[in-house]
Amino acid sequence: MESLSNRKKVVSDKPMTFVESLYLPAIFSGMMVTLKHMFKRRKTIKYPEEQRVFAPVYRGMHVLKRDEQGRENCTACGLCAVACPAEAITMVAAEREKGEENLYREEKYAEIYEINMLRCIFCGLCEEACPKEAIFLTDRIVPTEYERNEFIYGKDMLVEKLDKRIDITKRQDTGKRGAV
Amino acid sequence: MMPALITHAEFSKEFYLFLCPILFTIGAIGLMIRKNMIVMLMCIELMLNSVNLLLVSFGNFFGQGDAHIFVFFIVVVAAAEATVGLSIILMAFRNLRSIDVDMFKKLNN
Amino acid sequence: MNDSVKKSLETIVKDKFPEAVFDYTADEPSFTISTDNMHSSIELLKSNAELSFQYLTLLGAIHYPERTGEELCMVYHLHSWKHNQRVRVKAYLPIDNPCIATITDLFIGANWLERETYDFFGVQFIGHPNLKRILNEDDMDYFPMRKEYHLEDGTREDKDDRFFGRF
Amino acid sequence: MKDIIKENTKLAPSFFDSKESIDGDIATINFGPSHPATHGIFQNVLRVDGEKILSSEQTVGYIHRAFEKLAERRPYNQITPITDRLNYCSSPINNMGWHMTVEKLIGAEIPKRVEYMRVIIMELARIADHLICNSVVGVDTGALTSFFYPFNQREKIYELYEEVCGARLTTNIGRIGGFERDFSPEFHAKLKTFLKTFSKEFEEFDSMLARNRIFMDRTKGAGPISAERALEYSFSGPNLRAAGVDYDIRVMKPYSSYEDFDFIIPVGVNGDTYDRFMVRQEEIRQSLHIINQAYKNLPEGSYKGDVPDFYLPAKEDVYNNMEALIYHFKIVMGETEIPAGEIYHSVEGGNGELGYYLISDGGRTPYRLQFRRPCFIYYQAYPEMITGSTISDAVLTMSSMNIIAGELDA
Amino acid sequence: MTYELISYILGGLTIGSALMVILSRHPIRSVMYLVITFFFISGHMVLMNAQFLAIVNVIVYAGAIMVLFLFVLMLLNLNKESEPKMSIASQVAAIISGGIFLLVLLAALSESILPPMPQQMSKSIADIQNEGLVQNLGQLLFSKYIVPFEVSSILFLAAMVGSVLLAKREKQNTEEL
Amino acid sequence: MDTALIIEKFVLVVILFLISLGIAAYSTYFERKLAAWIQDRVGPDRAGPFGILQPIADGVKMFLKEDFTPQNSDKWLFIIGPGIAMFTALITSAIIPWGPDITLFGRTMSLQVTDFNVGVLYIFGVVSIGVYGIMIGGWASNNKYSLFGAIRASSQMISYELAMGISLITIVLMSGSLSLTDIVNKQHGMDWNIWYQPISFLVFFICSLAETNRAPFDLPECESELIGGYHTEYSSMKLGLFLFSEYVAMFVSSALMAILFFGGYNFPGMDAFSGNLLALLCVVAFFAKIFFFIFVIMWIRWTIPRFRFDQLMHLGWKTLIPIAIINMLITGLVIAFNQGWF
Amino acid sequence: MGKIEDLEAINGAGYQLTTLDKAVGLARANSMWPLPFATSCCGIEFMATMGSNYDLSRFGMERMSFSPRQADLLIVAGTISKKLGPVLKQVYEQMSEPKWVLSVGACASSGGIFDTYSVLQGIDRVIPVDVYVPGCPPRPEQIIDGVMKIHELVKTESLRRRYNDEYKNLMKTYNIELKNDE
Repeated sequence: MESLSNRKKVVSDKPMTFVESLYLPAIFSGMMVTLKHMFKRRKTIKYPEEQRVFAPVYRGMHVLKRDEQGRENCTACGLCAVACPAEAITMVAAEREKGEENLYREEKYAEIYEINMLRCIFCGLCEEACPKEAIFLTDRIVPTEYERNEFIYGKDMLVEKLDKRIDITKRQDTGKRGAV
Repeated sequence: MMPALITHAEFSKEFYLFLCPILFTIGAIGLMIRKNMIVMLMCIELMLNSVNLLLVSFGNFFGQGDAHIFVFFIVVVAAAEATVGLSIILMAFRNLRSIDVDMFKKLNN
Repeated sequence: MNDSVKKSLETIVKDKFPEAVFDYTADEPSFTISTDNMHSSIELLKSNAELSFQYLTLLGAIHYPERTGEELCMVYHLHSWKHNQRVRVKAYLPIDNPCIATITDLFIGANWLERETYDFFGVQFIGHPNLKRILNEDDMDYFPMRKEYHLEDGTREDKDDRFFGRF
Repeated sequence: MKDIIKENTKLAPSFFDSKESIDGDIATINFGPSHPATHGIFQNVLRVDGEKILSSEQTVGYIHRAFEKLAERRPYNQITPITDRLNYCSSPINNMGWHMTVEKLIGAEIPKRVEYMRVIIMELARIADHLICNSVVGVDTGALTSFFYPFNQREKIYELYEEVCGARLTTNIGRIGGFERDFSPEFHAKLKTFLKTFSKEFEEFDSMLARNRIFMDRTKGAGPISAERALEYSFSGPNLRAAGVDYDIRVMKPYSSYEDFDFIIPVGVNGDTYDRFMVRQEEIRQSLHIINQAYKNLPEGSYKGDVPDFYLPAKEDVYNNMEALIYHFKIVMGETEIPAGEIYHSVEGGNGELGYYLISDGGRTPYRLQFRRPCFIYYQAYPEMITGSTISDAVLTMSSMNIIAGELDA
Repeated sequence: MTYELISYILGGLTIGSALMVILSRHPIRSVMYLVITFFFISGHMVLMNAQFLAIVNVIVYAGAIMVLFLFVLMLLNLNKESEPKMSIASQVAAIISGGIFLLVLLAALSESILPPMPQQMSKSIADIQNEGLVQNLGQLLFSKYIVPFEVSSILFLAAMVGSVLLAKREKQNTEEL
Repeated sequence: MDTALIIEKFVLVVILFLISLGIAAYSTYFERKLAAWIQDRVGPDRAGPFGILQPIADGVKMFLKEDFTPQNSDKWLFIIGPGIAMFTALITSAIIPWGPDITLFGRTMSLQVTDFNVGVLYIFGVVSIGVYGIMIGGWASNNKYSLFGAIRASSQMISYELAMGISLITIVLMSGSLSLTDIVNKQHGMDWNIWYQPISFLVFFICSLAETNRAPFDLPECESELIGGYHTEYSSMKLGLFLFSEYVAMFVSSALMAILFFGGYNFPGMDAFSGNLLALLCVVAFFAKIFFFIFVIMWIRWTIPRFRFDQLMHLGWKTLIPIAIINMLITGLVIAFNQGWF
Repeated sequence: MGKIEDLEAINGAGYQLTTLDKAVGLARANSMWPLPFATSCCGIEFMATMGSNYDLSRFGMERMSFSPRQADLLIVAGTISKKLGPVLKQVYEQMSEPKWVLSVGACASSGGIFDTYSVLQGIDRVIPVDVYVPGCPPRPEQIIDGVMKIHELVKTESLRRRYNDEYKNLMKTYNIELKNDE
């Protein structure tokens, strides 16, 4: 067949030379390569003891953010649930009562907010869909469990604790849309 | 050098005069009662081996190396015989799909 | 797109199959042809020296439930090495009797694609050497890609559709 | 329990079947579904005479996941994660192929910088894909170490993906209209080191196998296919090029500015395993060459195009600008204006021509989305390629064809 | 005395395993028992200081011939039931005739118990002890028996050619399959 | 026969047995570590310090694993298969001279279980029955993959035995004895056979790789094709015996290579020592050689691809045997010439 | 469903692990030979776990047992379709005791993104699962986490686990016969 692109180059027609046909030279050179590797630095990261540094934008376990005053950002608009290709997010919205202004930022809030971590594919579409900067994916990994129902993370697992704020500024900075 | 285990004085040739015929007979009976050609061939090997043993014992008793040489040649012949025999069986199996001796009657037709 | 190729394509096909309807609105030229002439038109496209659409890129079906009488649409994508040009050939089949001649005699590679189309849409390819389900289990009793069938597996327990009126 | 797995389903025979079925010289071997050589899950029932294969019968569909049906039920933005799982060895190519298809449908203008960025990511993905294929060929010939050296390089590519999108394998990288963010400084640093070190370590891997006589003897003549036959089977990608046809979408139908780059198309002669191996090795070098060019000439500009119907507005705008908020909602809910029409767009995937045949009726989801899955099309030639050769050859042919079960079974 | 005891025990085992050869229904088991029998016979040979022959016996019989048998049995892959049983009558007849044969053999061999003691022979005891050793065998083989030795190699060649010819499948046969 | 001799030999046998098993066990550990080093990894490091308890963990686990016997298999043969494999791997060590005589408790003891005067032939005998274990095990599993593995193993081992034997004839010609002790004693100091017979060594080395089923000749169990080959259906300690016997065989064949070509326990400058010190140093030198060969065999495994079955047969019959025969003829001619036959 | 034994229940019922149990558990935990039932994406990530950077061999797990008879740990990585379900079950049945199952990734554990007519919504419908690893695909760190969870399970399990009633009942719910019963 004639060339379609005029850019072709045959790469596999080099005949075997006599030296190559003796088996041993190639074997020795291969063995030298492996010998060299024997004295190289090990690449292994001994996981539980050493942790690999994740990229700041890594898409791991979710967090529901609170604002500076400690109020939950989420307004239960449901965009994240709609945007989720795995249909892993479930939420029930509730109206904010009087006296709860220090708990929830908007008038509506999510009474129940559940992510099925076993369904979740960590695509990050919920984070993008959120108009209130409430849900973020962090560089923490979701732990493994023995039971399947332990993976339905409610608000107790997802909302960041007031005393243990999760810093996602780095992720936001790197991932900020519009910042050319 | 390994010490000889049995010196002449201790050697009981009569024992081998009994043992070898018994082995030989077992081989012969096997040849008669089995129908699987491979097992039959194996019985022949057993018979040959009993003869070997007898020859070795006689050679040892009489101090004649020639007996050993005979055994050597018997082994050679047995090896050749086994190869040819097995290839015949293999071919018969290909054609008859069986290694039963009775199937060879088919060859008559 | 090269206009001369387009023109010669249209003349050659129209010459043999006057009923072919050409359409240039999409990204590639495409024409619709009757089911009976599908095989011969593809043969023409392949064997005609001027066109030489000798590479089967893709074939598949589309289900349009609202088009009564021609619910299923078979689409063949052919590629021409000579012109570096693709063409799309379509034929509409009724869903009650979705039969079309196989093109495995022209392109061996169509074999599995046709089996897949049968598997998904139930299109019967007449003359296909081995027309049985390929991706799904053999004893499946429906054709899942037709629009009326559900995507979801009924056994999923952890989903609650009440909240946002999922589709 | 019973309704999930039909009890009367004929058990797909696994490899634990007794030898009673051997009839004289001819044995039937179940090669799969769970066999180490089937990377992924599919089954071949081989009839063998000794080690020689007389015939082969394939069963596929063991991980059929209904991609096409799924795509009909998901909005355009949510299809990107699905394409990740087609050929999961090179998911960025799949992602970007899909983005380009949609961009073609809506006629979006994409800045040159985005295209170059895409080229860099796609070529990294191609390297990753070919590395895994060739390392597995090495493993199947018995050189176990040749699995680890390429995989270390792959790990570096994973890190690069991670810097861009935050995931390693199923990347969901980029968005319709561009990227979700610009290349970070860490990415630039890592890419520079990668470009510097990759070649040397790759040649080390190459030197262990490519001219080793044992490897050459094993792979030469294993699973050959002629160019004519390959074209009848609609082969594409490296497997077609190994048979000697220089059909490459990047050159034939350039997309994403591939016409700007200078690279050659490596081809083989006999279409056997060695040719496939060598073609992939050379393509890795060419991809590296392309990345170098693209990175050197990376234009300044925005990392996203002007695609208001799909690309979500910036978060600040959503806060401060009512219009942006409405758009945001519309995009997420999938209610933006999408033209009706049909598009076929193909990219040169890791395995060959990866095509997207998209029919839109203007609705929230595609009306029909068909994937041209190169694996699925060329895997049907497998029985023909292995008939008459030995079991070892069959294993090698399988791995050198790079059958990805996710792509095969859709 | 120890050696006699050992040889008696070995002899019993030999007969037992030889019986198992013909009694086991399954041919592969027969092969295994025969291999064991050969080992016992080699053991006897070692006891009689014929080490070379003992090892040759193991190498040739157990290591080559029986492997060949096993190989053929595996390739044919016969099921256990494939061998038809003989009628009881013919089995009994075979055993009786075998027994008579044994009696005849024993009678004939008992005549052969001759009393030529080694002292009457010209060789010393040390010589006799080394009779089975490889040096002496080599000397004999390459002097007195050089012609048979060479002829045996021709026999091997003939056997090899013959078996290859026999076992080779005809061309058209293969195409049929 | 004196009782002291029996006790002495018994103790020696037990020690050898333990050493063989110990070395085999730790070869598995070493192989894993070596593979890891070659592949830029760290290897087992969580079972005990540096993972040195790994072989013990493996052993305990295997002992307590469910012992599975497949249906319709020949139970008797299924059980004795691994037994034969282990047995044949172990008994070769009986005739290996581990060192010169030592004097302990006023007795001169030889560090060899027995000096068999047809030692080289004995090796062949053992090697030739070694194939039974794999064949029987593979056949009795009643599995096609096992059967394929068994057939591959047996034809491979039978074929390579020939070349191995012919390559050894040169050594026998040079030392004029079939006894391993004589062969070792001929190679005093640095006067090793390898200097005279490099080709023989190469052939022997390749053949012993094939006989022990090590890469690149590990076709009987090659994972990517036959899953586990002959031991596919084995679990528990029966599998353990199969895997273990491979390592024991590797140890023994390394010892044989050291004896036949690298002077056994001889080492340069050994004349400066005498008595028990000499014996000790000799044993150390011998084991150093053995470990070197074990290392090389493993190193090869983790570097090069394996052969295809027909290529393996071609290599054996069409390359190695002719080379070995030509080498043997040349050696014979040279020896005849040296002895003034011409 | 899922965990083979409830550890609390075993210990709470006055069943104490003996020293032997502990030693054996330790040995088993350090020598788990995995059977990778890798079907798709997670399989590639599992290969990455085996690779130099994560190195599963540190746990004594680098010897892949493709034969179920020899494997201790079934690692199901990737989508299991309904067509493949019986095969998976067969492989599980072929494994010899003691055996554990690690379900890697969203698809194997729950069907994940593929809530479709052809995909099994979690392999725990076919075989009992000990540990679930979330992620699509999980990072190698997560897979190692899962493996270490399995180790914990193994270390605290009694030698006689397959003879206790709970285990037998569990197997009965899956219609898996216990063979070689002593």
